[in-house]
Amino acid sequence: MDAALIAGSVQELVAAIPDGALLCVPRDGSGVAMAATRALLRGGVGNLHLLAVPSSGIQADLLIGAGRVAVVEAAGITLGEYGLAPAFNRAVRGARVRLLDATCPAIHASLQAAEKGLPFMPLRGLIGSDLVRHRPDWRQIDNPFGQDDPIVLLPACRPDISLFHAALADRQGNVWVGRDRECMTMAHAAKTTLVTVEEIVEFDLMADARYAPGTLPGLYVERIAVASRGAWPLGLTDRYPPDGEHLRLYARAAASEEGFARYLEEQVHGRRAAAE
Amino acid sequence: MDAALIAGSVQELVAAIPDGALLCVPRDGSGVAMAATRALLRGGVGNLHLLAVPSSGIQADLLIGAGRVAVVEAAGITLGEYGLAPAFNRAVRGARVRLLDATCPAIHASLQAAEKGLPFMPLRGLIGSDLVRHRPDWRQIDNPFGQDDPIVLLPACRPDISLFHAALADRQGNVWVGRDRECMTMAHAAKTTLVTVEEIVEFDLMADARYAPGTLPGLYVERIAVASRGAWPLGLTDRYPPDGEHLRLYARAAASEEGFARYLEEQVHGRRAAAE
Amino acid sequence: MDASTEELLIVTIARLLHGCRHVAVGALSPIPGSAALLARRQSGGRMRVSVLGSRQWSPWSNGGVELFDCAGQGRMDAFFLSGGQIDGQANVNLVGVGDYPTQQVRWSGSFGSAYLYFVVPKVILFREEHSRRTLVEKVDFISAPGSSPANVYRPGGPYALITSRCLFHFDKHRARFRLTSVHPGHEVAEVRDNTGFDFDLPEAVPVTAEPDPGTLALLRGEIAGQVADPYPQFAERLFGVPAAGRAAAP
Amino acid sequence: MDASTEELLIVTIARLLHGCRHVAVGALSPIPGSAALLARRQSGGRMRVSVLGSRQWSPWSNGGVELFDCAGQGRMDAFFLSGGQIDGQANVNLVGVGDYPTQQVRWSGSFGSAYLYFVVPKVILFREEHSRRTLVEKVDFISAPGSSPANVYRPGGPYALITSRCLFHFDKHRARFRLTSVHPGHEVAEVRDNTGFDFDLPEAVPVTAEPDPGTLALLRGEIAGQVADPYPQFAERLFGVPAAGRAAAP
Repeated sequence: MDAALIAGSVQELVAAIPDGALLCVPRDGSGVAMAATRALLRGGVGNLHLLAVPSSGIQADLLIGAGRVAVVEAAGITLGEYGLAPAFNRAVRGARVRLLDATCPAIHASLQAAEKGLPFMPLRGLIGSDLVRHRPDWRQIDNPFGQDDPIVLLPACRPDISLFHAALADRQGNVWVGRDRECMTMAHAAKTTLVTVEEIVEFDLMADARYAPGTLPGLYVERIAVASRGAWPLGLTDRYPPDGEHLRLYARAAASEEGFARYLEEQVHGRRAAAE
Repeated sequence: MDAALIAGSVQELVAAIPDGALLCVPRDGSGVAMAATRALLRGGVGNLHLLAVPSSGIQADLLIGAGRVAVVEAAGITLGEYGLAPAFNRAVRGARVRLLDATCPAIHASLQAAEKGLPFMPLRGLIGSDLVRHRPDWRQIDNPFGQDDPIVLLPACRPDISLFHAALADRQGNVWVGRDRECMTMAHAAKTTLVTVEEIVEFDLMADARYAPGTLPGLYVERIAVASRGAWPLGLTDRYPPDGEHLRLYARAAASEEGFARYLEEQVHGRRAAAE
Repeated sequence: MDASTEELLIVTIARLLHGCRHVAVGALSPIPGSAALLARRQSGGRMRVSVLGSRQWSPWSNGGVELFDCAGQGRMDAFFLSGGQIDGQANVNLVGVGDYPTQQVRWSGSFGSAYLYFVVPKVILFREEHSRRTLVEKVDFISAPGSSPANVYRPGGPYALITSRCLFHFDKHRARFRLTSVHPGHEVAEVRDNTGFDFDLPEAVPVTAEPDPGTLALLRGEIAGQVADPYPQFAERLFGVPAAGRAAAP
Repeated sequence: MDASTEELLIVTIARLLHGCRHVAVGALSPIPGSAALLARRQSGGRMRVSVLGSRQWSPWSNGGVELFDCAGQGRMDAFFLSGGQIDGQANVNLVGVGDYPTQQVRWSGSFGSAYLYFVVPKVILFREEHSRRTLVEKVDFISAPGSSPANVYRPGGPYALITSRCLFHFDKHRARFRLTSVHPGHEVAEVRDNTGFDFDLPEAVPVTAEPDPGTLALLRGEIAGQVADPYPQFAERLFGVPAAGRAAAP
């Protein structure tokens, strides 16, 4: 195994994300790499095509508000119980991001097509939705096994980078994602997968009957960095809940451009940068 | 939860399998329900369409040799290191089974189509193989996202019954399949799923962070029966290895019609029936 | 009136779920969620309830795609959708107001609606705010259409629409809503004034049945305790169930 | 000759795998498996080796489909196929002899060949028995074709064919085999006599290089120990590695 598999810092990990990358991230609570997102914001990367699987919250809102995102591909961008995503909504009004609005299973299907090396996957539903009108990359055909039975085909989507946070990794690069299985699909589909983890364990996750079923094999993992509570202020499945107070604070701050800028300064740069 | 979820015996469990069923079973070592197969042979069921995911060994050979199978759909039927499948080969020579020869990923794709409620799934490869010539249910189209790019579409396959063996189940009907994840796909795709397990645990498998990722939710499970060492003489992942001596004994016996009949009498009916 | 508006809605929705084997509800939908848990109890526990995002009530182990696969398999009988706008053809809009894409009011996005609305047999539209702002003649963006041409694969679709004022059922063949009942204290004329679309109605419109005392007691007792797991704040506010402490720091 | 035939084959195959990042081998393929483990060691551990069905050498956690998905993603550089029959166009037959379906000689079936032969860049055909029975002019059933029309998606295909007598490489453009070398002790004429298909060859056919003493020592020492996990009987027979006891009873 490559000696450089485990990066010295989260900052070093995210340095592999180039300008203009198609960056794929999971939904809130299922392994969002927030420490890595802050590291990304401290760097200069921009012009990202952000693909949320299938939705995103504060992670997308921060990246969009900071002007790092050119294209947003998602089934939803929202802070959930803390309200709409203020920076995203401002960017939409200002036409500062290109929207690829989708529906959850379409995003899963496009990634699964890439996971299988297929050019496309079919999906039921969709027909008559305005989503289809605005997605010329989706095609409608007549189901060859039916009669006069239209069905939509979605092109494979192969992310440049899949980025997520998980509980455990071992020194072979295996990553335990547990129930957050979409992270496995994201890694299978992507060209490069970068992962932050709560901790590195000293046993082989794939050799353990109980861990193996929830483990992404190291085969798909480019690089790992340790980030304790790396999903904060979001939660991590089976480890810790979201920090509701902080998310409420963010929602209030991001309601204005000035508040958003202040949040960035205080929570991403400044003393937070030193601490992470 | 239904009080009848846990059947009183393996015999009672397999009584739910009707004549002519499309019966879906996993590959050797990944949860083959051998005790249930012996129970099936002690009953009168016949005319089965046996779908192996994607291959089968002694299980298919026994059912075919006993004349219970009308159609064999598989990527391979073999005893592996113990040689070719003698009863299957005799049935092929005698034209006593209809063959639906396939390739492994085609079987996975057809099940995944059913798992997704799709009419079909595409698959690369295949073109120019004689498999395609003998499978008029497969279609070739021109990839709508390419140019002059032929690709094969496989119709969804929805088994009447998926039958497999696993290590653990709980009283909610959740079944821990661990690494044998094809059993999960088989259950998602099937109309009815019947499972034998080594043991019933008294905790909720889905509530345990370590078991949940390898657990098939009870939502997909019709009925369960306990069968200790229920995969014997095959092995069960992470529990026990195959019984090579017995498999060698079977391979030798099944080499002749008479030897096969004697094996059935001794190992399925007779004293074995009393013991199981 | 003994029951609160929320309780009336919960009990009315529970009635719509009768006979379902499996009902799924969103993580941010406490009233439909409470209704599903009540209906489950009324079914003697035979009904399965899945609450998206809840640990205890979430039966998934195959990632985010499993909910959609499960619905596509026909294993989900009922689901709830809402909409920033809902129109008279039951089209729902979860995207925003104005000309797409540069909308001046932008909502979250369509989430799973453009799929689940097609494959779940009983989709119940739930929107408490009943006004000409929410119930419009024509939505600005169709996240998911209320009806489809006959040749489109569509085992699912809209079944009913429930608001703080009334209950509609959707007539698939006419592709129009029909007023079923108005909630106690509300009037047909008021419903018409506050609805942006035209709808059908019977000659005499009944009043939505109020919860009987037994059902209300069940809801406030046993069900309230169950509701507290996926919807702690709601259970505290509506039923006075104390919320468990939740703390997190980096 | 110091090296056994098996050792010669292992070292020769290992040479073919040079530069691969990930090589997968079947559970019943001890010679290719040993070659992959040797090549991995020669790469300084950078090469990944997956042995299907082995616990220690199997990197999968997504069921039986993952191997094929992984190959489809382009993450598998080399794989091995055999065949009851292999013909001069590199078509392989894993199904049987005679008219399908009622074949008088029936083998296991095509397994993954009809897919992996298309997507794995370096497919190495390995068949020890080199006779007119195994290397035929035209296979009776094409499990997987050796070449495809230009418009067929095919990043993968046959790279070489190795037998107990010689090594061929496959010329994609001519869709024919070309004799690369004959193993020590074998002759070109003998190869021709025992091959059912026509093939190309250079003016002077070299002899397959024998393993150097260092490689042979590595194989018999460190690698033999690794081989014993997936292939215990083979390791015991070829290298004298004692097999661990394996017992099972119902």
